[in-house]
Amino acid sequence: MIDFILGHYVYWAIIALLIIGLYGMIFKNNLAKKLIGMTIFQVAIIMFYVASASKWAATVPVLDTALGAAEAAKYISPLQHCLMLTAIVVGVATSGVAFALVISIFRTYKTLTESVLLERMKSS
Amino acid sequence: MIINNSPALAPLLLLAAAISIPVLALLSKRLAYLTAIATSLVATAVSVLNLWRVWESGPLRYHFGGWTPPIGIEYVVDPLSAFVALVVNAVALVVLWHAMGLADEEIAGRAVPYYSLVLLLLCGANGMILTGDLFNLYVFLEIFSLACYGLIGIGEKQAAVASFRYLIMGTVGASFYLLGLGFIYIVTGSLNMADLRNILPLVYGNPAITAGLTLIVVGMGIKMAIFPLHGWLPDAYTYAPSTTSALIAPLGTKVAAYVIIRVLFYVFDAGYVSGALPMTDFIAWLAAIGIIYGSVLAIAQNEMKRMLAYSSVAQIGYIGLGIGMANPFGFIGAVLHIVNHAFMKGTLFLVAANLRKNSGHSDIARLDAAYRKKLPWSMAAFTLAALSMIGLPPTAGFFSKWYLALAAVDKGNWVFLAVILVSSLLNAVYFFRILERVYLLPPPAGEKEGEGFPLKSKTGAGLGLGEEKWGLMIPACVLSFCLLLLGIGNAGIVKGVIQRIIPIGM
Amino acid sequence: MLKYKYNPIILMVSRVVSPFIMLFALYVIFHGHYSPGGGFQGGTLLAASLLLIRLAAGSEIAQLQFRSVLGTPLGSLGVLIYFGAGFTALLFGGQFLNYGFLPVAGLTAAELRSLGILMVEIGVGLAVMAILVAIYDDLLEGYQDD
Amino acid sequence: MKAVNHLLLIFFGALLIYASLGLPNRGDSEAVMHREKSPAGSPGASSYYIRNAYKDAQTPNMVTVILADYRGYDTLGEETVILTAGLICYLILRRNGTSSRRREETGEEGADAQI
Repeated sequence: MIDFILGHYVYWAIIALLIIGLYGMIFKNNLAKKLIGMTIFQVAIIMFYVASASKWAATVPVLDTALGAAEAAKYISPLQHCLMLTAIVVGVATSGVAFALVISIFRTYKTLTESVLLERMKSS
Repeated sequence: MIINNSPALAPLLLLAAAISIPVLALLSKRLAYLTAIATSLVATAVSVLNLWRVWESGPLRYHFGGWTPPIGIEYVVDPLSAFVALVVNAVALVVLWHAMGLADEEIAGRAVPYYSLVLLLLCGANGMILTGDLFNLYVFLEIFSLACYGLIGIGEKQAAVASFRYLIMGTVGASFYLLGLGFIYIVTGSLNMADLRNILPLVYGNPAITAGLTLIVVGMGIKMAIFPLHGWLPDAYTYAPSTTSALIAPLGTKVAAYVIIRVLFYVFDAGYVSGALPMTDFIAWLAAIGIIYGSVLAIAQNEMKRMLAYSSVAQIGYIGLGIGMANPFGFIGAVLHIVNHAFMKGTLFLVAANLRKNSGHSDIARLDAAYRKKLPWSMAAFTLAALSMIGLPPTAGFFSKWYLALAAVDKGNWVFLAVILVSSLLNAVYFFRILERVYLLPPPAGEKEGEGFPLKSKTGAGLGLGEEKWGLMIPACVLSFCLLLLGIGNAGIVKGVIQRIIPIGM
Repeated sequence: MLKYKYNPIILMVSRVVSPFIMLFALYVIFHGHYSPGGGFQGGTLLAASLLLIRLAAGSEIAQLQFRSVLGTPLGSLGVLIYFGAGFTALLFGGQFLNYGFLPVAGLTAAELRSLGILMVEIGVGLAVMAILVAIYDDLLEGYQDD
Repeated sequence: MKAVNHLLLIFFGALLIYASLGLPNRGDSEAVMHREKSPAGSPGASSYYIRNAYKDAQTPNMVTVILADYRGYDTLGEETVILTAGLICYLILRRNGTSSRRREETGEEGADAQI
């Protein structure tokens, strides 16, 4: 039971982070705070992949001649790290577009709180 | 060289053109549109070549970088993906052709980034349809979604808010997909669809697999705007500029529906998905509620684009129903409805764009017989598309509803059969309401023929009085004529393409 | 509104530090083969050095360092370099992105691939730098108007 | 509506906890994804990369090899994602294509052209 907990407590921590991110996106009234929730959600998924890639007593996936022949047990799995470079870049791109939209909204409606925004949208 | 690289050629050409537009634009702004329409034409030709090659010699596999699948990424072109890619490129080509006549004011000053984004959107759609690797699908899903957020965001005043809501829900959907894929990768160790197909049956009992599948289906469900997850769709399609809504409405949700079909029936097998884990029944019941919900709300709308958006939610329900019933007829109905709805929604949104361009508004309450004289050909295209949405025999819409009804009978579920019939009735209500106004309601008394229109539409260049340039009218007629062709040639499509790819174990 | 306040200390320090960040960024891009690094990390560092001057000296003066109108075209150029590397492999008979078919004489297949990876890293670094600075300029541009 | 959202959040958390029970212990190198052969006999991707990255591309940093060579098409897609974000910011925030600085530079005459 102990090594089950030792092997899984990181996943539960990441699940908590995911729930916090989703909470921020759904319940926060301010658009900018929704973005913060979205970023937390994306970073939590990146952490999830990177956490799953690690192995006990294995080093960074850069070939080190001192370690001798390249065996799978000596290096952590490099595939997740490469996938997460893509996910980080997607997160940056989405945040950039989201901030462009937030500025465009603020320019037309002068507010970022959703309730006030919906009224102004209906009235105009 | 062209022939054996043809599977990868469509997305790459679109990407090459999208990159070169900002550089070419330094020469002249006009080049942006010309490059866009030329590349879309070439992409359609390449997808025709792909379909012909698949017809001749069975599925094609294309390994990027020369690496075999579990190591590298591969493109798989089988009859389903070749056919859907051809439909997507053809509809996009006609909408782009229509965009020349429209020349929206929203796009006037910013043609260069606009048409570059349109090409990136098509590159994302083609990449998602053709890919055989689940993570590569996520990357192209993001290109497609980002282009959608950008193209919607420049419309009317409220467009930025609608695009922001679409962005938040879309990113949640894509992140769910990535999370689900993470669970599946940790348990199976492979990202390639064909490879996963062999590994998954050995690990079906694992809770991570069921949760991963649920997350992927919910994530793509948000992109597909199936009933409870469709919150973003009505605002996004209504406030977007006319060309964008005419481009995204036929493509956006259909590509996500294709991905769900691909994951549910080709990565996981149909037996597991509908048997041990009642995923497809859950989708079917949600879709049935969505059909009724969408149709009822479409009746309640006054603005045409918002009505078409809600009718899109209902039509997506048909595709969800076809997927949910998980039997051969349901599969044929779903794939056929993806094709039919792409053409139907394309025509309807092009006519709505003509209405907005010609008379400045598209409110149903202000339509009357004068509009039939103003836009005779557009209204004819609208009527044909409306008949196809309702499902009258010669048009294509009838056949997909026919196969869905057969699937409901085959499954023995009378509730779904009732839902299909009742919703056809509801479709008839909200379309005849418009047709009756346009064809029967005499214009208000004080107004002489063609006197009440804003000055700019008096140029009468088209056939009818005040009908704008040919460029607006012909694309709508071409798309609606395709509906007739699809209806008549339906047996060929079903036997030739869809019959060959019914998933095993259905 | 974001009024630019002139501050000699910040200006002096950033003008001294920025070139060294750029140097380190180039090291990260080109050393991506042997140590953790590569196109993305290097490109972001390059963008950071440019943004440092934009923040410290205000965007009018920072035009001398990197004209903001260059943003999108340079980004397209970066992606074009990456696409070109893959397309030349296609033209010389291999599949797309198959660096084994690059037309460079005298190298074994593995060294050709290493060369292909280097070309790709340069394209990625250039594109990331140009686009991040372009996004910063547009966000500033959008906010300045009202 | 708030209650439904709370319920959704709790259901999402429960689904993830249930899923994490099925995952192998983090860090043991005998987990399915680290093995040389996948359960169905096809070569396991990540162990292939570790063993063959240097042999295939003369580059010690395996992540860069995967990024640019094995899964190079992913990175090209990623590049396109950045380019899309750049074009969108240009599209949404630039008023009809000319930046205000250019308007000031072109002085009065430029402003007339705008109106």
